[in-house]
Amino acid sequence: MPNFFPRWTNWLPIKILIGLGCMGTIAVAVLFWVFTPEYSRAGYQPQQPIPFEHTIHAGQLGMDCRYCHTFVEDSAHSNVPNAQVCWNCHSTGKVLSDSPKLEPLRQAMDVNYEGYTGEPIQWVQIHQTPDYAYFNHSVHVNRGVSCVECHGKVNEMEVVFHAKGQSMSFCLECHREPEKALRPLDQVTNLDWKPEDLDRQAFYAYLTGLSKGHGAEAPDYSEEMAEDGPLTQKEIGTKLKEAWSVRPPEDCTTCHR
Amino acid sequence: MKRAFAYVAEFDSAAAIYHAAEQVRDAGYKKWDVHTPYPVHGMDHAMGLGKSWLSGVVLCGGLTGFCTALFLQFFTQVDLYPTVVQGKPTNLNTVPAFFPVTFELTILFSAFAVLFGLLAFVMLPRWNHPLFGSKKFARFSDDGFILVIEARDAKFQEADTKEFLLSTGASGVELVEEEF
Amino acid sequence: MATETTTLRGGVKAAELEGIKRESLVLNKRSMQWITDRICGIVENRQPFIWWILFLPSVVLAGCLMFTLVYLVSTGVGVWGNNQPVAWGWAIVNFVFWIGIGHAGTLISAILFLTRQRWRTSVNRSAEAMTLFAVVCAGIYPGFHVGRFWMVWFLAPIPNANAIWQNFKSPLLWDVFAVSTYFTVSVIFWYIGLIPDLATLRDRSKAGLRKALYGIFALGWRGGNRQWRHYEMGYLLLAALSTPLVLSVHSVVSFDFATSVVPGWHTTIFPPYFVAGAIFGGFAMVLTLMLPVRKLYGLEDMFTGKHIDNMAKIILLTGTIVGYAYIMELFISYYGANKFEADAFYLRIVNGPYTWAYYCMFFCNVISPQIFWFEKARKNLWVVFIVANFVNAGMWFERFVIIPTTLARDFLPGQWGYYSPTWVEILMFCGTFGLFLSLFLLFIRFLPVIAIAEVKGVLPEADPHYPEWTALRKKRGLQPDGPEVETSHH
Amino acid sequence: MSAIKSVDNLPNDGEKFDSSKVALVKGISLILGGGLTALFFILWLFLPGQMQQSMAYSWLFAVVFFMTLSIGGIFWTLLHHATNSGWGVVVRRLMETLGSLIPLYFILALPLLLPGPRDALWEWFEARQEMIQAGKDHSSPEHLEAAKAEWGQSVAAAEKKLAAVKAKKEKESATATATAGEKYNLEQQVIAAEGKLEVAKASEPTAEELASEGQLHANVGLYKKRGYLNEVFWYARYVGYFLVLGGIIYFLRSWSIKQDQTGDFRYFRWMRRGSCGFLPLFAASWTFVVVDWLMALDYTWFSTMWGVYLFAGSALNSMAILIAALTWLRSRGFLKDVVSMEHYHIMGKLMFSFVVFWAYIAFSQFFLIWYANITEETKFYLTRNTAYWNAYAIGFLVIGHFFLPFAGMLLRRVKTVPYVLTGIALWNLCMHVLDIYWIIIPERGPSLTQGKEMVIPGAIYFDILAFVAVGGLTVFLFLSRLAKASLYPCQDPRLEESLNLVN
Repeated sequence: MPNFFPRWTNWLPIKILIGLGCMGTIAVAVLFWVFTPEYSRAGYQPQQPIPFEHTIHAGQLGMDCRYCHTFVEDSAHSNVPNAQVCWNCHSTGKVLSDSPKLEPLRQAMDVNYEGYTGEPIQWVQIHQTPDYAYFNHSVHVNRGVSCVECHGKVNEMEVVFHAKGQSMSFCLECHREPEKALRPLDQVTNLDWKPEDLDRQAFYAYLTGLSKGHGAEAPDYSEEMAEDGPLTQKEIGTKLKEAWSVRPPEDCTTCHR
Repeated sequence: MKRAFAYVAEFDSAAAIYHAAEQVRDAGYKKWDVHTPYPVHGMDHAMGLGKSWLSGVVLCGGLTGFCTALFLQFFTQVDLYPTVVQGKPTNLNTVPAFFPVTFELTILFSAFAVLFGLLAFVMLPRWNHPLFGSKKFARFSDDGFILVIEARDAKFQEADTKEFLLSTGASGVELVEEEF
Repeated sequence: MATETTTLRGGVKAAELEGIKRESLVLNKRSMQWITDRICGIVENRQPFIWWILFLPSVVLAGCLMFTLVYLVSTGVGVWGNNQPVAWGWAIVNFVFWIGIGHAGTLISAILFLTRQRWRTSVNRSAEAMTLFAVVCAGIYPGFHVGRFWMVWFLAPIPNANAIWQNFKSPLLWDVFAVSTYFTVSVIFWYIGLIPDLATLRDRSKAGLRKALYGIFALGWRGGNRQWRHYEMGYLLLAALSTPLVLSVHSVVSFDFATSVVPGWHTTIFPPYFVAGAIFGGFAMVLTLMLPVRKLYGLEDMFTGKHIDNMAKIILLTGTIVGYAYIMELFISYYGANKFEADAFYLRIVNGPYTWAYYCMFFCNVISPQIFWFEKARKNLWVVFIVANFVNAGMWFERFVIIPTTLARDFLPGQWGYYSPTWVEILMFCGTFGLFLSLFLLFIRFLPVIAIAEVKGVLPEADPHYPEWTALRKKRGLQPDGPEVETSHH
Repeated sequence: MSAIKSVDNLPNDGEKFDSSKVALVKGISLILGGGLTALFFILWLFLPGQMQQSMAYSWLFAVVFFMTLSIGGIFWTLLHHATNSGWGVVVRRLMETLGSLIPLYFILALPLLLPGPRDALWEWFEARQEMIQAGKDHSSPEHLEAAKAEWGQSVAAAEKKLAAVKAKKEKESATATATAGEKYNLEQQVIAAEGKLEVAKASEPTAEELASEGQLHANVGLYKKRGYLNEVFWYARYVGYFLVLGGIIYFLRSWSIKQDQTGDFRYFRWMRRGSCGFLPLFAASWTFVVVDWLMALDYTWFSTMWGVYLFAGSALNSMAILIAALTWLRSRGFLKDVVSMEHYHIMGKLMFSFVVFWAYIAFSQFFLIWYANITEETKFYLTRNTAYWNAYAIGFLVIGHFFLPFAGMLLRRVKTVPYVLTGIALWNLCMHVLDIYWIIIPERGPSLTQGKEMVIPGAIYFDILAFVAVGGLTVFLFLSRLAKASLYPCQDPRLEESLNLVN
């Protein structure tokens, strides 16, 4: 009476075990990647009705973010500019007014244009906060959180894309360690800003000014001023956090109201 | 190529094989086994086998589960994201609330330790085995009481061992061969 | 010597031992071969016609379950009737009902194994199978009750982009751990128990797919004592692990209610009371399923009147324990002098929207099993079957009483309401029965419904000292095979 | 595995317990028990008020502790019969004897029924007197008169109102412009006013009503449970417990001894059937004993698990004392032939399982109360969290009562070595002493000092005195009763099965 199962089957469990081990490792790796913030929405780059180039406007021309996104300092919502803002420069007879790329703008603004409709330009929204999360742009921008922290170096993007996965952990990381992001208010829209470029004396003078503004007695920064070497983000962030009393809340109701 | 693998001796009852096992044990055989349809009570003693140390493996598994659970809960609830919910503190004093999950994971890891420990201890799965070539042997899963002495045993000698098995009261003895 | 000790020991007449001698667990002196043939025959032969009569409707019902689930997911959980104030409706009632039934199997086989109750051998396999299927049915409900089923993986502690972790202080999360652990351990327990029997089926199959499949799952089991000794240790350890596990799982389910401050839910006796209820309901379900199976496949010699008698007694005992808990709840709601607690029970038993359910529960769970005080009732299979079904219904009512009764009358009279299920919930509940029965029937069809190896182990001749006992009995003038005393029974 | 043991090799009338072999222990226990009990009560008479009151707690603690062991003895006997067990026949006489001590504790508890110690232990007696007094005050003749006057005014007002409504109806329905709706409305107003008058007339205040109202206002909690917490019912229950618990074990033990003498299996059947029926009675009695004696130490506190909790500790520690007693008896040369290591193993397993069960119940009770955090429940644990009781509970109850014995008994070998197992059993007993102490004594300080002190200084010496006194009496009575019959039921049909026990 021969064996029903051939001899090689005795090695099968080991082989299966190794196979399962490999597959498990791959599965865990894939899942881990899927669950990381990089995956979520980052890289989203829709085609816009007008191929607006931030590299030219914000990069070469050095236009401030707030020229177009006007409400960002005052409102919870940062607006996408309306066609009138574009029209300021691109109206008939001004910059590149004949460019075919600007056709949607003329349709919106140029009453003499044959294709005039008056309809606004249908910009595609890239960064979208979900309904269940409350986010206030102004409170961040007015406390030294730069645009670059969430949106990346937009001034280097030919076509804007979703640079960072804005998951909940992304928000939380910053709320837990805000000193990694804070910078002087005048540098908030400077996307190329580097902490080491900041002059030590000027920074502490700025800090002293901040404290005075609050009516309290200014701390003595003479020791820090006397130090050598370039400023670091950590030093700037920590001092600003103290000066502004930044204490980002972490409980659920902060965002989920 | 074939060679002798073992003698397969059949016995009529649990009592018979119990006493035969005592004799085989006393004769000094080492590589032998008793195959029965159900675990015969006291056979470990008759074969001179000690206690199974599977329990030690399971204890280790349980302790691993216990530590994993406590680490998981303390790390996430106290260290990583302390949230005050249900009016419970976010420090060591909240530990009663961690007991249920700690308990469950201890049991879960222990059970896995039983499963994998057992498979390792009995060296299964092994689907191909020379004994499956024996018709006599196949009765072990029905009502056969089978005593097997392997040829690898130092004391194994074809003629003597067969005679010895018959003298212990075996009702039939068969030589099983294996391919190699 | 026997004659010297006069009437007391030596010369006992068999008639005097009536009601005292241990009854045989396998009747009619069946041999091991007969046991193998009879149990394996169920799997190897064609199924009786009635199997198909039961199977087809069960599959249709299981299909209804699938339909309701698809409908639920595609439309939204609003198709269920639960809403404020009764946010936990049939979904949770049925979850607790099924999980309660699911507790019995492993509990029965583990506790009875630990206490060396050898009559468990005929019951445990089907009870464990029933457990698994019931847990499958139970698991459906909380999974869909979370609302967005595709987000159910949020229950697992996996690092994710939200940086939030499960709330390990919440009873609902304990449930996730408890139920999934329970299912896993039950599968392991069941499978390890199956290995020797799968080997038997393997050795009986001639060739082909059947032999291959049984062979693969039997893992090459050879039944050597060097394997058995580890196997027995492993089985013992699993039983020892399963027993507290089952206790913990239904305790954790009871924590879902008892850790709250809701009157009628927050009661310290809940954990043991739920566990007793689970054993109670589980035995009833085992009887409901096994009485017909026993008859249909001719298993009366292995699943004897003694087994049914024992199970009826356990139902009586656990039913009385459950009654104790009901009465303690009532007593403390009076003695505690807490207005809300007292009102909750007033609404349950005197004048509330679901008072009828309380009395259904009380009758089915506490009163009806009391008939098992009478031996005649325990011997009458119809009575046993009917009471078992009363208990099944009663245990469902128990959960129903706990959940909507309390929630419908909240602290705030302004939001009082009345809950009744929608057709989706009703069809879904019926569907889980379909799924449960289909799985159970498939189990009968493909796997040994009684643990073959274990039944062989309780035969008198399985004891290696059987000849000595026979000799002793002969000396006393008793029948050699009537085991009025046994070696290892306690 | 050795050959099977046959009952034929045992003496027909069992094994007599020869008291002379243990005369020293018996004598010492009598002297300690009797002498110290006398000393305790003499001191009680002569000590100042607060110490006298605190001694009531000492005595309750000692009596309840030994009572739990006896209760466990009854339980194991009942369980043995009800489950048709065979393993424990050889030790069943010890269980029966332990259980049969129960009347002793009811007798020893008698002094606690006297008003002095009674009121010191259970504040509800005094609170109830105050409540009744408040009721009496409220229903005094002046109060009744005032209430009647008030009632008269309200009736008069209702009559006046009715008259006014009627008049309005007459007037307005007579006008030509009155619509059917208006008429109907007026009619309804009259009906409503009539109803109100009727209600006002019916609510004439009586002295009884005023009394209950006064009681309700004085102590709403106690008023609501007056049907259960009142003197008459309380004393009646005491008698009831005594009869039920004492009766159960009296029957079981005497049937068992009769079977020894006659060898008639009829008694075996009686014991089996009786035990099944006794079990519910037993459960109910013990539950309410601990409600009355322990839970009511603070009559505002409650827990549905209480009975189960005390039961778990009793069963565990009665098994522990059985193991200890067995080892001691065997060391004196008794029960050598019948009891094997297998019996130790199974008793060890039972003790182990009840260690787990006790922990399960204790944890669940604590956990649910801790988690829900409701004022009236949490007070039990709050009292026991203050002063040194917190460290006490964690050290002795969590670690000492559960973790250590649990870890200690995990190994199989431990349960088959009598002296090791006895060591663990004694440890468990010590922890049980501390458990009962923890249940009763933390109430003492706050109760006797109106919450000012947690601990009464010096009272612990009386706790020890009472413990030794009751313990001495227990040991003496246990040994005396043991000598009354064979040490094991020598004619039991399950004896042979028990002899050949294999785990």
